[in-house]
Amino acid sequence: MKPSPRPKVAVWKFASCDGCQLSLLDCEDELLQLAELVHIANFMEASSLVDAGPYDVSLVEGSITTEHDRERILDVRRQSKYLIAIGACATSGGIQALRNGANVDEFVRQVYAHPEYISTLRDSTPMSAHVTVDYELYGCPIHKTQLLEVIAALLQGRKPRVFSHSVCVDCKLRGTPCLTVTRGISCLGPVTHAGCEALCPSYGRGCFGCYGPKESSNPSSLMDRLHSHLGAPFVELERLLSSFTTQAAPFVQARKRFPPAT
Amino acid sequence: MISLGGAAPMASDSALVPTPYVVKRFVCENVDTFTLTLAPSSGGDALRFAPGQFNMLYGFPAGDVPISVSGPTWRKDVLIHTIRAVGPVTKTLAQLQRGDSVLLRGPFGVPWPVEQAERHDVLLVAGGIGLAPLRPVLYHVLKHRRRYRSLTVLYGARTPSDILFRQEIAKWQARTDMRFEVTVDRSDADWHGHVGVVTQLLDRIELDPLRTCAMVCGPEVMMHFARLALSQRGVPSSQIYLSMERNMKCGVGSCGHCQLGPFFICKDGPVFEYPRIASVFSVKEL
Amino acid sequence: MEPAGLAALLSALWAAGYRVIGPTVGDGAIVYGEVRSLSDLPQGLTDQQEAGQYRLVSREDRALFGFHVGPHSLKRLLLPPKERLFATIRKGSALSVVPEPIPTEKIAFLGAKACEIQAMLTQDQVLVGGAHPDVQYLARRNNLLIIGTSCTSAGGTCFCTSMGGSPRVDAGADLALTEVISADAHYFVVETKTALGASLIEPLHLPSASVTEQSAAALRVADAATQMGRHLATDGLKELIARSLESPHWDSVATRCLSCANCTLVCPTCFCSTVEDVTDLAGDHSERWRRWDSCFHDDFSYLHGGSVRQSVRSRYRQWLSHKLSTWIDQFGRSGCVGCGRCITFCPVGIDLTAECATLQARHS
Amino acid sequence: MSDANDSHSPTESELTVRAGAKSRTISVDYLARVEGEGALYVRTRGDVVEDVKLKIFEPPRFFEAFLRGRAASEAPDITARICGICPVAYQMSSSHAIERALGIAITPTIRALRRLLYCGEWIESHALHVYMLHAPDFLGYTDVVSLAKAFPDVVRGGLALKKTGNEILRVLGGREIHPINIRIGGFYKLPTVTELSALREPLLRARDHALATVRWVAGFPFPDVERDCELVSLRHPDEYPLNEGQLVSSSGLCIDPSDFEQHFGETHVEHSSALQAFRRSDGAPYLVGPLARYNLCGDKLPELAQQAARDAKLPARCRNPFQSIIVRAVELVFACDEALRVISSYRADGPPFVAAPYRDAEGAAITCAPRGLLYQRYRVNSDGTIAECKIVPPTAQNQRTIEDDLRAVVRANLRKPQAELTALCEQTIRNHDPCISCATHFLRLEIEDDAKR
Ligand SMILES: Cc1cc2nc3c(=O)[nH]c(=O)nc-3n(C[C@H](O)[C@H](O)[C@H](O)COP(=O)(O)OP(=O)(O)OC[C@H]3O[C@@H](n4cnc5c(N)ncnc54)[C@H](O)[C@@H]3O)c2cc1C
Ligand code: SF4
Ligand code: SF4
Ligand code: SF4
Repeated sequence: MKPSPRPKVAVWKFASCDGCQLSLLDCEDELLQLAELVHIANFMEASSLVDAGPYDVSLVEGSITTEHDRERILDVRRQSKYLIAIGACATSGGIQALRNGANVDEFVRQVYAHPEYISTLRDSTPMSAHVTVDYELYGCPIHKTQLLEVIAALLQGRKPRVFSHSVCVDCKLRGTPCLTVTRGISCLGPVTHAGCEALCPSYGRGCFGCYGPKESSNPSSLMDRLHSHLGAPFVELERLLSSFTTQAAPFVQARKRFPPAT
Repeated sequence: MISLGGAAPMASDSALVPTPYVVKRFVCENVDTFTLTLAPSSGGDALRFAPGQFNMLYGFPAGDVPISVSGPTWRKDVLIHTIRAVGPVTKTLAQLQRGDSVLLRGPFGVPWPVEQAERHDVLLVAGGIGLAPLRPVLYHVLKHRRRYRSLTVLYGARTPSDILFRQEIAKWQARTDMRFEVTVDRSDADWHGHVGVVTQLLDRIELDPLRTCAMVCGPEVMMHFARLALSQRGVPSSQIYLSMERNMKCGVGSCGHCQLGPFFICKDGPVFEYPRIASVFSVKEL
Repeated sequence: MEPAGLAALLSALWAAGYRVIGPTVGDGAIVYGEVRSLSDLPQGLTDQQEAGQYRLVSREDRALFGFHVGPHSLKRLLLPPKERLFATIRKGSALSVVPEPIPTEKIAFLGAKACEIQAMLTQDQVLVGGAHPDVQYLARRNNLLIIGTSCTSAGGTCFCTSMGGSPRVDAGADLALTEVISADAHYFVVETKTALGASLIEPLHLPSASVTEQSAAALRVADAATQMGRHLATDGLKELIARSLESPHWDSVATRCLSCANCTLVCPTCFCSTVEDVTDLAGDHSERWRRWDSCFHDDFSYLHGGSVRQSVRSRYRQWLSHKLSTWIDQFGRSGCVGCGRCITFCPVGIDLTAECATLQARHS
Repeated sequence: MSDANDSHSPTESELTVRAGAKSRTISVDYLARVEGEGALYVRTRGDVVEDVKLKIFEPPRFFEAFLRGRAASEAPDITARICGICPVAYQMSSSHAIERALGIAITPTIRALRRLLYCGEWIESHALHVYMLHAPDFLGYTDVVSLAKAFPDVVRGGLALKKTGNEILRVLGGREIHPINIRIGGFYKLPTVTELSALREPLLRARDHALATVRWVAGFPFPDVERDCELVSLRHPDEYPLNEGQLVSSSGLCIDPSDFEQHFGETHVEHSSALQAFRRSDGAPYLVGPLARYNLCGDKLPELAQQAARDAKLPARCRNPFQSIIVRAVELVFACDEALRVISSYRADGPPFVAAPYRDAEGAAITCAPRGLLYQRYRVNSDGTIAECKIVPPTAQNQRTIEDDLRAVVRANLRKPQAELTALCEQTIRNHDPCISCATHFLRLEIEDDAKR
């Protein structure tokens, strides 16, 4: 097989908590090897060395919330062969998308003494709303082994082992008994994208959906059940579906079916 | 009840564990299709197979996929596969060079009915990469030419540049004891042959329906229309054979992926006599 | 046999080099784990099951096996959720393959219910009954000793009798116990089913069960057969399902079904798996792992260009029709043993017996 | 050290030089802020440094606004998302504040585990800063990868140390970033003794490496700088502060954390989407973080850490911000040592969490994030929702002090060439490990010399 030159990798940050790109620095065992396999050409959090684009791979964290960022992502896209959106912010707008639909001006006034200094867009939007995204890695935050897996798969030209099925599958693999069925705990596992290895249920708490919806997610049916069978109030279910991937389409859809809050 | 016990199984007995093979020859057939000639890394004979059977070829480290054997059954030293690079695994295989290793498991599956077809007119209908799994039948019939009546191959490719095995086809077309027709979906300036889908060729050939044994391999829609046309021409369903495709992970009927109604394509197929699958063949999303 | 006898059997098994696995209490359910002493067993506990609901509750007595089935099944042991098949090493252009060693651990499973054993026999057929037996499974199976316990009550979602089964443990077990508990007695009627089972019981010098004891045990098992929480009318069901592939009823299930795969993963007979190749960063070393998969997954039916079963309708249809119809074509028996797990552990309480009844009402 | 100027698009530089509106000092009720991207702006006229701005560009994310109406039980999960580098700090301050509102008293087991959890975050965060972000400054490398070529053992040990911190977070919290096992009143699930004991060996090695690191960084070349400003920290009578204590300052303040807002205010300036804090009595800036903690609570460090500081010739009163790297290394020794202490006395007894009914009430708390104190105040409703909240993170508190540091550094080094001065300024900012993301590797120095115009 033909040896290929070291791919040039860049890491970009938009509105976010830094957690997803920190995952890369949290790969303590692999970091130095990774730096040999790829040329980390632009990673502000880790290095003051900046090589100009174009880049083979751009890892993009965060959501678009300002006009300036909207222009910046276009530029990143132009410079990148592969653009990988990492984390809930970059793939669904993140927690800051709770402002979508709310009165942003009011939010600004609540938080800042000088609203006129703040320039922000009405909505927090994912990368895919602005540019073509080659791959999306879910999670708030992403799982570092999945990030390594995606990078390795890209290097080796194979399909990453990242699955779009439910969190339940990982509970079953681990052997964790279902929290909803055995203890009546509200859990978003059945409608949430796998990736965390069913973490929360293994600690005895219901999934709150931080990896966003699974493929063919059907939260409406689950919400009906949690409400009618476990007596979960709609306000609580509304909050459950409005957290770290609040703008993910199936969650938005399911919320629309709730009766208006009284 | 299943009999358990007996001699303790060996890890290497597993049909799920592949054997290393080495690439002896790599031939580009066209822009996305190539032919690999593989010999066991440990020396010795390659696996025996029957026309229509497939192997699970492992393009390291991407994974393994089912690929039919496209070479002649009598080559003891090598296995020949013709592959279209469409996705991660086949693209990894496409990167191989002479001397590289691949891993292989097989052969698996039910072969084409070359024995039942004896004393029949043999009609092979191929679409795209579907010619590769049928090529061993062609070799077999030509080698045992006298056991068969007429031999006709109808082959459809997307464009002239997609046509596989060009030189071989020219030789086959030059023979008097067989007929080989090629058609393309879209022609170009240099093409003087048929244009149109492969089923149109079916309407143009003469058939002795009751004595015809038809073997069809290609995309599902193409097989659907070919089967319809053959039935309309009076070929009995039981003399029409199709080769089915589904996702496969194990190749031996234990992973569940390739089910089509009651069948495991990997072990009950891929080649099916049409009546066996008639009730499930066109059910959507089955 | 008194509980003390069971304790002696337990120590004898450990002493003979068996790892004993059986019912234990964990995370609010009866799950399978190591059993070192009788106190590891779910004494005095049982489960109440309904569609989408399982609760661990106290019994009035101190029965050790007074439960039905829980979230785990024997397939965890025989076809583990994740298992390595082989490793591949690349040196230059050469690849070498290192197969995973054959498992040798001897396991004794204590407390297998009749449906659990039926399910195991069903999986045997799939995994080692064909031309290419699964060597890992076969080895584990050969190393497994089974001590079954007949059910003396039936759970809210049980319907083994509909599936030709019975609460009584029979073929497939090495030893079969029936627990009898009353105000003044607590004993087990033991039947030896294999020579291996007999060889374990012999050294314990148990008194033989009296006729009264035997009939007390039989009575309780017979009682259980009348208490099934669910029923499935299997007459003509296979054909009905095969005829109803285009039924609008599948659409109705699809509005409720989450395609979460819980039903398939808790089912003791569902055997579908996938493989994944785990590589190091540099790509010189890879491992092939097999793990449970499900026909409810989008990529399960992936072919170049897209999945064959994109709609949830077609995925549920695949599951149900495989369980109850095409499995019979493939293996001459149903893929369902009536344990009810899929009903209990569906987060939205979809009940295959109810779905079949609707289908039957609609199409026959 | 390379000049990062090329990496900026024209739009950004326009933003940076955009004329500023006059700033005014106003205290605000609701805040939301994040660490984020920063830029540095300095204006001089001749020898006079006219303007220094540490600009924080991070787009606003409005946490305080959307926390209103959420369930109080969600606060630890939601506030964690303010910062991926110190999520535990957010989870701890929010939990303590809400527990105070509800009158929840946690058990000694939960208290000890929270200290352990915090140690994990300190180890992870300090190791990140010491090896990956700060040390390269002193030795002239661009990053940890190039540093590793010259000091392979130090870096490998440092990565192992960092991993050990993460491992604590993983066992106790479920994962390293945004742990999921933390709830109001304690934990969802207590770890087993076996799980914690497994951390012992790596922690012993980590502590050794931390000790070696103190010696290593003590040998770095430090510019001779003395900065005199108000230092503020928590102080606890019995231990080095993490979750509890009185709020104390170098000028003698000693108050309950819930009185924080009476003594400290915040203002909004144009060049920052983070709010800047000040002392109310005189409007002066102040400093929080390792240097403040060490100066105010150094006597509470375990003997091993105190000894390491003495061996490193770190004075008990250290006012050189460049030496904060030594302080961080000493705190690493402390965190490993403290983690070992908690683990060795751990019994998995008591409930995993303590609960209490909701009521209309208010509570505030301060805990020690690696970068300094993190204040949170909540008013909760009896239906369990949040009526109002306020969050003051460490970086906002340090922002003005950092600007003052910069002013001093620029004034003393005006003659240095641009690249060198840029590097020095960047280092000055990194001294405080501000959590503006990119840890200020993103900074650009713009020196506008009015006299030359
Ligand atoms: C019996 C049989 C014989 C075949 N013979 C040939 C042949 O001779 N020549 C040829 O070019 N092609 C043949 N195919 C088709 C070939 O298997 C697919 O083109 C191939 O699987 C594509 O894999 P990929 O990774 O390159 O691309 P993609 O289709 O993009 O696949 C992505 C991933 O999906 C999975 N996947 C997709 N399709 C399949 C499948 N059918 N089986 C298993 N996994 C799958 C794999 O894990 C693969 O890595 C045959 C298929 C079958 C079933
Ligand atoms: S269980 Fe759910 S909320 Fe918890 S980590 Fe996984 S996806 Fe996130
Ligand atoms: S289909 Fe349901 S009832 Fe039948 S064996 Fe499987 S889990 Fe049990
Ligand atoms: S039937 Fe129930 S358990 Fe099965 S996939 Fe659908 S929702 Fe999940």
